[in-house]
Amino acid sequence: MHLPDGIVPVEMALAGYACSAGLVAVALHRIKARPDPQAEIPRVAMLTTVFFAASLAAVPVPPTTVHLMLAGLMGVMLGWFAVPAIMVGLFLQAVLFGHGGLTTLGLNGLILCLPALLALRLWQQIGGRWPDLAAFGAGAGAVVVAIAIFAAIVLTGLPAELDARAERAAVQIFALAHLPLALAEGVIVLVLLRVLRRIEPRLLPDG
Amino acid sequence: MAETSPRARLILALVLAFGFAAVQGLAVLPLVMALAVSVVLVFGAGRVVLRRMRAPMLLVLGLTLVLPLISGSTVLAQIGPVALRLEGLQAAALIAGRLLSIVAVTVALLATLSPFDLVAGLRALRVPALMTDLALLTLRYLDEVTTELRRASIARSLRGGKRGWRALPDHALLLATSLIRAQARSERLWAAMRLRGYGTGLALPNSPLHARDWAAITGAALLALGVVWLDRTL
Amino acid sequence: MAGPDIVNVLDLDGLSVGWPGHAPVLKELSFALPRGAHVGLVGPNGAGKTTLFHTIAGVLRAQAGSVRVMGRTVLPGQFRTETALVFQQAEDQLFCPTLAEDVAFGPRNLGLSEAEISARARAALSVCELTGLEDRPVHHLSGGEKRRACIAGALAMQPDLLLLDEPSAALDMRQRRRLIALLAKMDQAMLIASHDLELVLELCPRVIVIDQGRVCADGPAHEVLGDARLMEAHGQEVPHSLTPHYTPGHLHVRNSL
Amino acid sequence: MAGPDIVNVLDLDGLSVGWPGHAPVLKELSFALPRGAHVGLVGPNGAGKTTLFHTIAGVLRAQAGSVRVMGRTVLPGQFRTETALVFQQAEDQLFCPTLAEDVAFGPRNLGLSEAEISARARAALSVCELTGLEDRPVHHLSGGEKRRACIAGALAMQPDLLLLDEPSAALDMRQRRRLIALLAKMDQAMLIASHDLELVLELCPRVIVIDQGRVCADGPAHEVLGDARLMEAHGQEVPHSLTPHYTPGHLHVRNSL
Ligand SMILES: Nc1ncnc2c1ncn2[C@@H]1O[C@H](COP(=O)(O)OP(=O)(O)OP(=O)(O)O)[C@@H](O)[C@H]1O
Ligand SMILES: Nc1ncnc2c1ncn2[C@@H]1O[C@H](COP(=O)(O)OP(=O)(O)OP(=O)(O)O)[C@@H](O)[C@H]1O
Ligand SMILES: [Mg+2]
Ligand SMILES: [Mg+2]
Repeated sequence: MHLPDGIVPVEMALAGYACSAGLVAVALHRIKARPDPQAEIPRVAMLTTVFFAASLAAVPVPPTTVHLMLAGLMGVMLGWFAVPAIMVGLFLQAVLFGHGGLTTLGLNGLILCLPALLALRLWQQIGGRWPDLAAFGAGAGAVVVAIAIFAAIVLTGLPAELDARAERAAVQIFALAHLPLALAEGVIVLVLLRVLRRIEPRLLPDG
Repeated sequence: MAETSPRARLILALVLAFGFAAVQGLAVLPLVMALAVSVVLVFGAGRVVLRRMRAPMLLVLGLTLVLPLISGSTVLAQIGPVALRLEGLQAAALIAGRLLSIVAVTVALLATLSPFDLVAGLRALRVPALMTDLALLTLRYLDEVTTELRRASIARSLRGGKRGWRALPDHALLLATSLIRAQARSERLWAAMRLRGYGTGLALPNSPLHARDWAAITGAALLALGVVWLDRTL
Repeated sequence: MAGPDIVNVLDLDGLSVGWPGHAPVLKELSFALPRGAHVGLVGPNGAGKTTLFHTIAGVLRAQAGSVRVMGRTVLPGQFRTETALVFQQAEDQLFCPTLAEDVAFGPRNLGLSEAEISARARAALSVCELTGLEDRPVHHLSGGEKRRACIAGALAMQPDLLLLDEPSAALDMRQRRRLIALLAKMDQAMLIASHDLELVLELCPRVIVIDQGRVCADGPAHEVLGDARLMEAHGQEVPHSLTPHYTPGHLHVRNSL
Repeated sequence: MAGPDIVNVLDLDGLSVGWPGHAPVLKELSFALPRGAHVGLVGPNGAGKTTLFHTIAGVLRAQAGSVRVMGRTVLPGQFRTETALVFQQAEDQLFCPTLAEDVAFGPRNLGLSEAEISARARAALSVCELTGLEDRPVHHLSGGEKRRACIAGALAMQPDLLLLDEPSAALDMRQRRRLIALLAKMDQAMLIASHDLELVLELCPRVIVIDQGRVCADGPAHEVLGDARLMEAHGQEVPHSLTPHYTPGHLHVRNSL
């Protein structure tokens, strides 16, 4: 779910850069306020590497395979560090693998960072009382929110002459096509956080 | 031009990409594409670009098949319920031209660098050290983690692991194991970094921009502005 | 040592294999393993030992020749439960939260009943002397325990052929000794790839040397490993226990190499 | 072997250390290393060898007693360039993109000039026989090259004390032999923790045995490692090269252990 170059008007791409830069600035500010931010770099980097590697591998969701997005999980596990981690991941993907694009880096950042932060919020709010619900919600919800943002950007950006009926149909097909991904991520995050809570709670932020 | 510094290449790529993205009319599109081709040739990246063009080409093909059918009011041809429309065709051509030109330029300028030079370039552009260190460590360990995940998934299959959607929980287990190991590894990594005096970041210090870099940047900025100006006046 | 069967557990016949997009690593490999045979596989880094194991396990596709396990040809992508592979990297192989779950993973996928699953897991754990650690998270096991946990996971599948890739890597003396004792009493056919020649010598009456993807020697362990010229030629050394020493003086000579 | 100095490179005095929130691992450890001494550190898994190295390097805090390097007390968190630590896990220690950058990382943090940095890096690479691989990404090095790269990174700091944790782990015969030759010709003081007793025997005239955090023996390598009772008691074995063998028959006896 990466927005490629050239689809949306340049104003939107620039606005995306501005919003993402703002988000990164807020995140870095939050991170600097932590006791020893530098000591956390190796941990964040190693976890990010795992997320990156895992999202490159295909996971079976019949009838096809999908690539996980993992934005919700990153939000839960990395906290505000998720924002710089996602931006770095997107940049590397755009340049090294050709997923996404250089001009749309800002927009793609929003598509993933906002869901990650929402997932973090959800986990912090209800993770203590209903951890399974929060985990599924963080995983599946992040995908749903990302799809929503993606669709909104594409619809605003596409040529104005597009007729409304076709527009609605396209959005519906697109959302339906991604429903399995949302469910798959929900299940994965649910199982994963359960395992971590059981055997390595140190890895989880205080939920 | 192959010696252009990473930092200058990043600026060039951004300036040209945004210049191309700003094009709204079909008139300057041939010029934009010609510019993209010349950048590819000047940086001697023809083969890399061709290889990396496959995925964008598919996307463009999809767009040109769909947009002319669903978008616009001027019908050019009608076969049964399917109508080919002018505005859709124009929109498709515009998007395709911009997309391919931007991808060609970014690939030619950036994908030919070693990933590590690329990050050094980012550092020189004052991207925060926290992010460039994340990028460097991620690049450094990506291969290893990918191999580990692949091995674990083979081990799972060899022990009769399920297929299809019932394998999803197993994938969560593999991922959890991987994260636990990443945590342990990061503790060792931090000790190693500290013992060798880690302080200001992993990326190399700035190398200054040479006259050649400045010339290239100025040239690219003028070209991008020229393209946008032509596009708005024509 | 071999049973009264006619079939070999493993048959390699003119096998050539390579990693996708690379030149072949194994070239026209042929040998067979009778039932219950313990065979050592020795060779320098990059000789193709791990590649061979991946091929036998059905991960890689043979470019020429064939691999048969229990008389049936191995097809890539078709994972056969008769073969169990223990990787060099124990961590990669233990992906379930606790030891008990990990060992039960294989049997559960075979569709056995709960009672059978737990019986098999218990048996495997006790053979590997891991009883009592069932509920330990896998990543809190020591190196030697992890290695034995991998073997227990393999044994729980009740395989006919056990492939062990560097089983003694990263173990201390005591754990290594324990592992040797454990492997020595197993009666499955076994192929053991290792740089630890003393271990090979103790466990395997027969040794195969491969280098650059070809079989360079195949014979009784003492003859093969004791042949200084052969060992030297393939980046190995004659194990200390096969060379007579009377004085410790040789050490200083060696040191100045 | 020791220089004309009065100072020891390393002085441990009644040292007790534990991991935060755990019981002490090392208990009242005392020994000293003169300049240029190569000393082996032997003991079973969990004996506390790695813990000791982390303490000497200033990662862990002493609960009692003191560690002095070059006569100055080591304070935790204080980055001392006299000590260089080579971990068992080579991968985790090579965190820079290319070999050249990794080796130059330490000197760069010392605030040297570019010329000095590259001179030091070149010298370290050439001692470790890595010249020509400078621009290789670290993850494309082989196991033996990675290990030597770690040592080069340590040498580039020009340390007085080199701490090596399991230097021969995961190396094949040829690489191990090369490593031994490399270490034998170094004149820094060295503490080598290893389960590879043959390596210890070849490199270290003096050996210290620790078990459960205490020094159990400290003396000439041949005496300590040749003492079967002592070795047995601490989960080790007398290395093969110190036991005379005449016939290969003993193997079968061993096998039935
Ligand atoms: N995933 C891979 N992709 C491509 N080539 C590979 C891969 N794994 C191994 N090779 C190549 O195959 C050859 C044989 O490697 P293999 O790992 O089988 O050797 P080995 O005998 O197991 O060595 P070692 O003793 O180091 O484990 C080597 O040249 C190696 O570069
Ligand atoms: N990060 C840690 N946190 C808590 N305890 C630890 C940690 N690392 C080691 N320990 C404990 O300290 C003790 C000594 O471990 P250490 O790693 O020093 O042993 P070692 O002699 O290096 O063993 P090995 O031969 O396996 O490397 C062990 O009981 C271990 O459980
Ligand atoms: Mg191997
Ligand atoms: Mg240790």
